[in-house]
Amino acid sequence: MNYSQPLELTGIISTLDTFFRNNLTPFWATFIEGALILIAILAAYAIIALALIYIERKITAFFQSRLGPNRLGKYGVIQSIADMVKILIKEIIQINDVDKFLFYAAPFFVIISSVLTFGAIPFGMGLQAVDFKIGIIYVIAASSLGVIGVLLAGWSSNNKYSMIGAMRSGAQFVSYELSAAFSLMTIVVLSGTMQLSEIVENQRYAWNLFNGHIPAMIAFVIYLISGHAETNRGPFDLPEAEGELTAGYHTEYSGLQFGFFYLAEYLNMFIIAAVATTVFLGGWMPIQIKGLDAFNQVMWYIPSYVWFFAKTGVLIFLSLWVRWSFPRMRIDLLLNLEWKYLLPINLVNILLMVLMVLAGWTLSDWFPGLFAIAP
Amino acid sequence: MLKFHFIRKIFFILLDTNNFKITQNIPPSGFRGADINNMNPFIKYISGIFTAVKSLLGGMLVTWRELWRKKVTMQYPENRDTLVISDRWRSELTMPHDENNEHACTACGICMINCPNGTINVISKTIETEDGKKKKILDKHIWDYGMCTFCNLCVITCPSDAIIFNNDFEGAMFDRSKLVHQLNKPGSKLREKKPLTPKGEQKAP
Amino acid sequence: MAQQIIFYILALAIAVFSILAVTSKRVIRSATYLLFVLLATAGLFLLLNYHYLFAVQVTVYAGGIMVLFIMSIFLTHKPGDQFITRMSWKVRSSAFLAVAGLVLCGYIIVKNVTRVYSYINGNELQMQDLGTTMMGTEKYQYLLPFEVISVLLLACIIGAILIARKEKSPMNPPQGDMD
Amino acid sequence: MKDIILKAVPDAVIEEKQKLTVTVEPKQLHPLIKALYSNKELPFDYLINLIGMDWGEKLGVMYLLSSSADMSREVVIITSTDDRQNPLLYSITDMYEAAHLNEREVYAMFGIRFINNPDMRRFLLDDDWNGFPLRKDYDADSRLNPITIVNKEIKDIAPFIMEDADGKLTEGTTRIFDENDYIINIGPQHPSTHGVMHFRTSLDGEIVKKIDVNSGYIHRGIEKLCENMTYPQILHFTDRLDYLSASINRHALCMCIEKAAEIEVPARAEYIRVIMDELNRISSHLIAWSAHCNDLGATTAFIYGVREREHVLDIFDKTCGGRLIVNQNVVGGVMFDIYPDFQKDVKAFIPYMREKLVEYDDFFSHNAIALGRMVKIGNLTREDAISYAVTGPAGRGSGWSCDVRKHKPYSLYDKVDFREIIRNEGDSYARYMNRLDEIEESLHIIEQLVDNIPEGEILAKVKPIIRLPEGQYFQSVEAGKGEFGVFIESRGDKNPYRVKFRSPSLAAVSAMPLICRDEKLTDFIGIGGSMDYVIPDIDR
Repeated sequence: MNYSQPLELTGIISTLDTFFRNNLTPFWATFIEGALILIAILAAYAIIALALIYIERKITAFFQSRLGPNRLGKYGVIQSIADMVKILIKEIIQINDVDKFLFYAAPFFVIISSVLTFGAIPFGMGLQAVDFKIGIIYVIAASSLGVIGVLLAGWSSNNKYSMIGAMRSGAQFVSYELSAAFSLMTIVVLSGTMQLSEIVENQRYAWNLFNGHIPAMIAFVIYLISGHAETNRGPFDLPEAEGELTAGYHTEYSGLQFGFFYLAEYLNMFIIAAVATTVFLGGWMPIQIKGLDAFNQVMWYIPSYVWFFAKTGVLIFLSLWVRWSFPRMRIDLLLNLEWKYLLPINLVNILLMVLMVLAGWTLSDWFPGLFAIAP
Repeated sequence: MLKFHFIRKIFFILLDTNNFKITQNIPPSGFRGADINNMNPFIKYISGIFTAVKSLLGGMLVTWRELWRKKVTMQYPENRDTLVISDRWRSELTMPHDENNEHACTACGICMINCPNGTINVISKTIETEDGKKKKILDKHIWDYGMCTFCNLCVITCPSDAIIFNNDFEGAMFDRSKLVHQLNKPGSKLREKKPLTPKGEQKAP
Repeated sequence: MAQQIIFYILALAIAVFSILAVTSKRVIRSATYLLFVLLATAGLFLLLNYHYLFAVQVTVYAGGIMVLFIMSIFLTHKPGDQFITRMSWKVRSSAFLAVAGLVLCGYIIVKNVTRVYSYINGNELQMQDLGTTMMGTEKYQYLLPFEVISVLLLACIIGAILIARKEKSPMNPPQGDMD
Repeated sequence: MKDIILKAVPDAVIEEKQKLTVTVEPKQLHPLIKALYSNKELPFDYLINLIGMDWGEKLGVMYLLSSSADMSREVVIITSTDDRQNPLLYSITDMYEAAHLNEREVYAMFGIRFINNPDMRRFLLDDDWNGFPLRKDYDADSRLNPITIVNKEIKDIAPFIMEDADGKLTEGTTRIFDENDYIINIGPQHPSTHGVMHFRTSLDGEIVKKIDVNSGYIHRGIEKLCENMTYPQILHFTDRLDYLSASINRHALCMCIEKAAEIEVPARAEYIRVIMDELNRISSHLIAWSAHCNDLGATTAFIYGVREREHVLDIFDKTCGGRLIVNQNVVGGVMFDIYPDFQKDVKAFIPYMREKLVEYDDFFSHNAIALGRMVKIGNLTREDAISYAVTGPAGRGSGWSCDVRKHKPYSLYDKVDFREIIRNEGDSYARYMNRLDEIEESLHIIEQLVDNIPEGEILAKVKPIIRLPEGQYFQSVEAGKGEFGVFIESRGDKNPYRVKFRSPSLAAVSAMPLICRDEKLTDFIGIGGSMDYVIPDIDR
């Protein structure tokens, strides 16, 4: 791969790395690099969340025949920054009769779990903070922590609405985590690795979605549905169903603590889309066609992070589209969907994928000249 | 601490499949899916999925089309110039004065009597005219914007068509006392009798 | 050095939260402290580059077991209430058991300290190896135990459902067919 | 019918007034109503209205009964007691479920307690309210009932008076909820109670066990206010009852006064009234649809419905200068003539609305999630609908033909062609679909009328001061939510002696505990949306 990629950030990053390593002791070099990465991740986290909040409000408005925020700045672009400032300076209301320690700890669980997951996402070539061999299990593990925050928030608020919301959330999360994990595992079977960077690399000429065709597409749809359900959004927003529970588990939170839940909700939506992009849609890899070197080179001029955000953006749009088209589910319909539909289909699907891979029925097996990476 | 009794219950609901209503057995009237009553369970299961997905996609198509349509939001302060308020819109009670600062109110008080909730207060005073006769004329016509229910009774009962509702809808104030309007302008007086116009012309434009 | 600092932080966290977990009077808080202990342990695994163990620790213990714990604590009577331990023989016997466990662990660690050291300095485990070990049928491979455990778990799940359904039956007499 | 009455109660006084009126002693009330209720040919099983009365020395109750099969057959039954200190009458709650909340309201307003009613708390008023507001000797001194800023505990204890077989009265109390019940408040400040309604809901997990209806948070005492106002002044209150069917409500009151005062309404005014009524019904149903969808969690649908309603409101706005509070009907006709482009606007609206109805169908009516949330949820059988007096699209969703426009045609409804939409499922979905279909029927009615508006006056000659001849006057119309009724008792003054409005929403709310029992909490909200109640209509 010796195409020129003028806009990639890998050059800057490696320059920085060499500079630190040459001038500092290994300990301090690691320390400073770690700190920089942390700052970069947190900054990206906040900026993406703000952007998503703005985008969601705008797109929602367009779906609903409205204009959305349009007072602050051109087209209302600084609306969500103003909202952030408002949330930052808002009073954190002290509530009597709550378990103070758990009440204040709960938002951190939610936000930390989503930051941890966020760190593992490959945003572009060389833009990945954590790249474990077991990347996918790591993503599943880190995101599974969030539900504890929701449960504790609901319980410690000492509010009946919150409690019902938390219990719903617990049931919902535990169920849908299964489906999400299984559908990711389907792709692990296909690509033979759990490392996110390798999964992206393997999809150079054929996205997993197409390479694994039928089972991969089923897995993709199931992952989107269950990921959606895990983030408590869209038709699955039962834990905070404002219709009956006012705001569910975060009814009693105010100011920055509510802000944490709010940020985490949006970021989780992004994470689900980003993981789906990475695993199914080739991640940051530009569209490549084997043999068309000129075309490939043109594609490489578009930097990898643009590809990543574009693909993720499409999935986020899909998520918003679904959210604003459907009514809310009921808890038994929700569990029915998971246990009677998604999970059985998923189990059959994973078996199908295994058979397909063993029998060599993937696209790259059928047309190695077009799709396989190795000749 | 009763809630834990309840929470135990919630858990059993989640486990108890008897509670799960089977909602797709009987198609409701107007249901578009295939008749799923007389099928074997597996086909029923599969066709259930497809009917559901089809209906959901149909819903998404509607929102998709909406995405590209013209938006209906009116941007109020900006559209002041083009904003059309219907002629009959009742916002503020006024007493039209002509160029001589004369109005048509004879201070008869019928509007005050007819007002259902005492929004109007007609204060009259008695003066002596040039020819020595005592005459009741209008001193103050007070109307409380904050109390008015805009039932239009005062306007339709006014025998001399002295008051009408106008279109100035921007009546919000920071101070409640500013909502109490005096309708007659200072120094105004009763218009001399003119040839009568047919009654009701002003009321129903 | 960085590793050492992180190790000490994690070790301190484990120690402090372990003590808090057993001394806290509120069961729900104990569970939360236990969660911190488990997370810190996961951190230790991470420090050792045992990524798979780390992820499993977080998923299974923090994500799975703790959610189960918290949910089941919610289902118990008055989890927020402070409880008072009265029966001192229980305290004594648990203390004895704890000390016994400590001694046992200490003995094993001291006995095997060299072997542990070599594990720590060994190469990172390949996921493929792990997979083949778990699903293989040869010597030192675990397909049979794996399957046996899954059958056992299935039996447990079915049993749990049966027990849960029984709870309702006096109020809800069985209606027709149970599909 | 007289035979049945005389057979049950030989000394009943039967008069032919506007309606057949029967006066009986309190003791004989229950046997009489029982006889009417259980007669084979035409059972009088529909309690339209239960009106408390204060005739000066006597306190009493009027029952307006009708038959669910033929709603044009109506009978008024009057009973009264001399005892103003401790008035006791017999309850009819064993036959009519609708009587529960009505009798409690009569207790709050007149202090009449009903023997054998199992729950004799005051409805609409606090338990510690001093005085009975609708009595003529009520002391309205605000010091007697000061505004408190302290939270009041809601009492779960309901008093009752029971009569056993040998006529002995025993007073006692019952608990509404068990001590161990897990009760959550849905309302009064809640996003989906459609107003300031308060449902105390006891839950068994997610499942609703019992609902206790509390209302009165925005009670304005309109019926009391009416007693001190002239007839034209009363009119503007009706717009503020069920504000979504403002025009229809006002039509009812105007018709009631016109009938009593024998005023002939010009044909042009009738046409305008009916067109406005039907437009109002469309806007009411659109709001009901939108709010129902919103209750089910589909926010987008809410915006769509409100967007279409805006077109109706624009027509209202141009016609009579009001959008929600249309203020169009007056005694003897309408206040404003139509504007020049009225026909054009209405005719442009009809195809537009039809197109949108198809879109609603695609968007929501067949959505798998929505079906799961509505089909077979909130079942109301025909018998229950009649017993609870649930009319309107909700009653017709239970298979009860109860359209006042068909059964007791008023204005032009006997001249236009339209279908009465009836579904037999009785679930949320039937009610939901009924509303959408009724929008189509309303469009059809408007289509027939809008081109044929005759020329002429819009207002009959009406005396400046209207005095109704002495008597009792009833009028029912089909409002957006169901049968809206007006009752006026006149003593020949320019003020009415007593005014009572029949609220269709009260019936819908009273049925909520029945149809929500054993449903999930989530569906409770959805069922509320499908019943479509408007709280100011209840808190008159």
